[in-house]
Amino acid sequence: MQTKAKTKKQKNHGAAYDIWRSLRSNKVAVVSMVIIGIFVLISILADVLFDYETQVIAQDIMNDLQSPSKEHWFGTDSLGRDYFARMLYATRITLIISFSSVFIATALSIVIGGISAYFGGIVDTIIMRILDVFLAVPSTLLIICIVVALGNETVYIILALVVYLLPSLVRTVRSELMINMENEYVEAARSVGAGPFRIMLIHLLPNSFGAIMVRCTMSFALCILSTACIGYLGIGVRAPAPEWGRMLSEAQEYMRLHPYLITIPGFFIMIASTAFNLLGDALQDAMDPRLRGYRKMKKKVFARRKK
Amino acid sequence: MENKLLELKDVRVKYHTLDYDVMAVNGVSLELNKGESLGLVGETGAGKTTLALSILGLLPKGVGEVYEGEIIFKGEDLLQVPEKRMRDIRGMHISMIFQDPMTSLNPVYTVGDQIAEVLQLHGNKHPDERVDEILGLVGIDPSRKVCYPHQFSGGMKQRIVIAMALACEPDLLLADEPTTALDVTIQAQVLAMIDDIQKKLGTSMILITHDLGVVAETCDKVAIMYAGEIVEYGTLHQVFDKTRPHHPYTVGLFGSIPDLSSDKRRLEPIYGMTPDPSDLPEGCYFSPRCNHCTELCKQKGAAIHVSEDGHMLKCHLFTQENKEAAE
Amino acid sequence: MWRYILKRLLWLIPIILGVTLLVFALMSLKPGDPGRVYLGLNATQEAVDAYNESLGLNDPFFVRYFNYVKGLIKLDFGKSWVGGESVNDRIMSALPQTLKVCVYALVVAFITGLPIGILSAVKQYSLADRVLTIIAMILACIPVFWLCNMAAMLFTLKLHWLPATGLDTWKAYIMPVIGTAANTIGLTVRMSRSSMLDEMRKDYIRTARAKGAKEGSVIFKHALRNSLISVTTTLGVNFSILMGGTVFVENVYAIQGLGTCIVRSISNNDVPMLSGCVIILATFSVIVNLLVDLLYAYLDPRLRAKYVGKKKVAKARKEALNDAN
Amino acid sequence: MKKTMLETVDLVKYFDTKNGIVHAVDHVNLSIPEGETLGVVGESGCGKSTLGRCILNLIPATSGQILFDGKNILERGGKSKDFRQKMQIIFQDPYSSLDPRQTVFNLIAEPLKTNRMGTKAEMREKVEAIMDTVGLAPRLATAYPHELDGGRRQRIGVARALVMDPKFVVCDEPVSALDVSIQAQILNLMMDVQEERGITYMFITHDLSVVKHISHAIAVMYLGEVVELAPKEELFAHPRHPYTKALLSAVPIPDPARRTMERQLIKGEVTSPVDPAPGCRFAPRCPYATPECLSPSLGMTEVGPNHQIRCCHPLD
Repeated sequence: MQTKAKTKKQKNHGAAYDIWRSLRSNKVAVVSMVIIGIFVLISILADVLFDYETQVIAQDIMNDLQSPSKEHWFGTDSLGRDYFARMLYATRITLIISFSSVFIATALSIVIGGISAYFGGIVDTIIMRILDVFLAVPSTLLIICIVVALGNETVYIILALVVYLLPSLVRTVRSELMINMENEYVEAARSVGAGPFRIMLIHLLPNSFGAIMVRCTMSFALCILSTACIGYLGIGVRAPAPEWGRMLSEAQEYMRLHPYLITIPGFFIMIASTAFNLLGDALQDAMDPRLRGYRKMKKKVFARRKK
Repeated sequence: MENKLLELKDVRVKYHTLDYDVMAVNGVSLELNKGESLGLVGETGAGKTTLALSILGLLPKGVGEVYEGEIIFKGEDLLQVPEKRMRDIRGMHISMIFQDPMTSLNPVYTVGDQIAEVLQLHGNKHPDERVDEILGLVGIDPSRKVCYPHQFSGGMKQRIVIAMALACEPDLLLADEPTTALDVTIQAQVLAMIDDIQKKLGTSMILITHDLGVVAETCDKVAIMYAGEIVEYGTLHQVFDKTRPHHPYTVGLFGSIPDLSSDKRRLEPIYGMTPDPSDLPEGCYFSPRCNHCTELCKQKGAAIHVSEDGHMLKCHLFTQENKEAAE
Repeated sequence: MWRYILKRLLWLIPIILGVTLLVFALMSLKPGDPGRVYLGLNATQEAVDAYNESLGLNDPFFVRYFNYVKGLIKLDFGKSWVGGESVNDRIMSALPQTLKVCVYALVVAFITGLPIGILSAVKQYSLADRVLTIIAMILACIPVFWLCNMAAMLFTLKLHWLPATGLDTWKAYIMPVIGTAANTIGLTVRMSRSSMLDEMRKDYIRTARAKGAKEGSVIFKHALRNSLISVTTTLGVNFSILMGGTVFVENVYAIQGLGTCIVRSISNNDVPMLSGCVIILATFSVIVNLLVDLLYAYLDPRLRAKYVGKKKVAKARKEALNDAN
Repeated sequence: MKKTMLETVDLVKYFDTKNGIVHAVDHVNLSIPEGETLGVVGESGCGKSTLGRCILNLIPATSGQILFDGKNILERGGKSKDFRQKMQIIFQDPYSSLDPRQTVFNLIAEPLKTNRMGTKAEMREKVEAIMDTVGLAPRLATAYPHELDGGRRQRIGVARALVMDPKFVVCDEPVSALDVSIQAQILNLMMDVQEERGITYMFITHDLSVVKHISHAIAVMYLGEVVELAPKEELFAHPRHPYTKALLSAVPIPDPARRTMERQLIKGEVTSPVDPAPGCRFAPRCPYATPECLSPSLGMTEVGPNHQIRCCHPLD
């Protein structure tokens, strides 16, 4: 008992280490991190395993709609392309689109949210009212409108996702900053003459970082779902590039005889977005000091209840 | 002793957390007679609130646990009674006032409903009259019973909380820092009111506080708590009498408060800080901070020393063992 | 209270104007040649130009926007570029189907989601809680179109229990309503669980226990009422999500609602139809959000309390919380 | 006669809110001689914290003058780093006033860093010296605040205020959040530092016993106004304002012998500082109030050497 307490006192790690420790002890978090890791690995290795020109987009009508076999693990689609290869490449495309959108949206939201929170007053009001308009349009419809208007280049899809993510991310950043601004340490920094930039960069952002990361992780899930949605409507990533939503909608015709053709991409979409959301959840728990270590406590509680 | 209302025998409580157990209360024995009020004094983390929650059986489930001892209330061991009986006791025979009046009322019910609830729970089918009566007693216009908590100031809310606690005329009132969140003038009003009602109803009270002044104003008996133990226990006059021998911690506490009536320029604080209850020192828990610390103190905790007039001290300065060791 | 309602009602106007401007601006970015679409490939260029001119497409942007809004005030959404059909008629016939499905789905989501969330919170740390929270998360993440397809495959193609299309019998409603509600059920479970847990940690719960209240009464009388208030605030956001979901559900089950209309106008490049449908759905979402806010004000006795200074922070926190779900 | 370190002349701070104008600080005239401590006491909402923040220009004052060493700091827009360096503040809450993401060293060095004072080595030296002064072990330099207890955290707060070698420090309830034994340690520390460095304090608190202990003169505030200003001994021996009297008699004294003494309780609670009625603001609760108390011409009157009150019925 005493040695434990001593080790506790010896470490001077920052909050990041505590969060990592908490995540590691959380089974759900570990599983979702592993799943995300596999998806990332898949998208990196896609090139090594299959050749894009010949195996992913080249049509082979002779071998259409084959059932899963050793040669084609997930069978082939209506144009005779290997479904497994297409799934792997689709993973890569989805992840690239999601990552770029989340990255851009987060960077922008920190700037906009920061301006809004720090200056307050009329600037804040104007920014918030504009965001209200964007939030008023149901999100799916907003993305549809943007992609329909601009066309389905990958850049425009990313733009649409950024516009979709931005309002809620800005609100998160703003509210986090405002909550932290209530803390006396901000006033303490001002009392020694720190300017707005120093306060923002040294004090407010690092303290809000955790909550922003949680929203970022969850935004990944939203991006994956939305990319699939517009793909399903046929206005997503351009054919012949493989994309989960589009593959699913193309397979609809054949679902009576080849149900796996729609089952597989749907399953991928679901697993990917669930994994990101669960990780976001776990991250949030890990950052909540009230819940820190609740996993172990729970075990103890169980042990006692059984008694 | 028929007069005895509550008796704690060697109560020990611990909390289970991530890596270690927090020893919150380490062997507390107390007696309280009818109509008496006891001041439980100690600093943050001394285990005062935990002790009160254990008496009511309200420790967080699965986390906090009374692992030893007895809590005998009117001849019943509260640690053994079934939950249903415990519910009857809560609010009816023992009630509690919490520290923060801002959060201890439910924001979506009127205060009248909340006071009526405790009466209804304990068998009063038509509580309206009693609600008016009790509100009058705590100095709030009964017509305001239809208001919601947010419409009252902090002092008023604490009065309402007190009204709720006293509605069923309980035998024992546990008041956990009832005035700490209030301003001095309001604190004086609320304390005077508690004193007044307590006399009218003949309620016993355990007043938990860190303020020796509040104790001096309201209590008959005083217990000083340190690291989950009662280190000194006696009547108000015994504990506050500077000419008597005291526990070094009590001396330190009195030395730490700037006194309105004296002109000392320097305070005589206790150095160091209260021990981490998950990592208590060997021997006497106060030994690392004590000026009179001996080898014996570092090895084992002191036995209880009771003087002829019932003044209890838990310190080696007064035990036989220490005297023998010195010789 | 009345002043508050009036203020909120007036606030609808700029929001709806903003939404129309947003949609209109986006649509005017779209390269399109309605004359060619309407008149076919064989028509002469002059005829096409004349047709476009008659639609006012060559006017400057703000003139066109002004005309469009003028039409909207008279509840006239213009004419479809495909077939020249009045957008109004189309929307009027499609709207009831969509609204019916959405409202039923909202009801279903709350009736199922709330009790599950509360159960999960009350039994925190139990096996049931863990399983339920993960199921809720999966439900919240499931792609609607996939779920609908899978359901159709199972219940229509394999089991022949439910009709595949339309909304003609009560049985036909089952799959579309549940499909639309699926995400929202997941979100509601999560929301009601977390708000319930929040409330259970508060001091007044301890007060209620100290009064001698039964555990059931502590949960249902004290905690539930407070957490219901915060769950109410998510009704609006959820309705908006439901409306987005109908696009896919209607498409799969061939329901002649606004969703189908939107999908068709995307493939037809039918700008007025698409704008009309989006604006109508957005307007409904704004109105439902307004109603939810009013309901919230009615339920929470604290709303009229003036938290000087802290109010803005509290509001920002509430909004961010809403978005997170 | 010592020279005056800080003086406020008709200092006013009003907050415009939806409900009306909050008179947080209303025509406050105070002066603090060099090396002494002025205690400011009052209940919550009396504007004492706002007063402290106004003096440091953390909140811009509505009107009035703040003379620091004879110069009006408001005239220069208060942006001048000179004043910032010579005037510091210690905050109440040792938990929220320290940025949880910074190490103890960074927290104490922050004033030096923001003002670009000296090289890294000089900074290190200064920080180490000040940590020694306030009694923080050098090994704690790399610790994070959440690893420390309240007493040590508040020592960081003191160190941060002292590292710039200030002449004047506003202490905003620096010991209210601490346990009594720790509170005494911090109070002793602050008094030692004052003796060594000749710092002038403005000590804001609600705790009368603490203020008596540390101050030379005391100002009692009620709803934004100073109602009584007197040297410490004078104020406690002969309070002349009914509010001061009530405040003093409300403090529980840890002496059972005094218990039987009749207490003078005042009725009611502090009224709202929003658009207060003219005249004496304490009148609604005052046992001596008469109609003339509501005349708007009430000002501070001299009732003894250095003893001023704002009342038309001074007590004997």
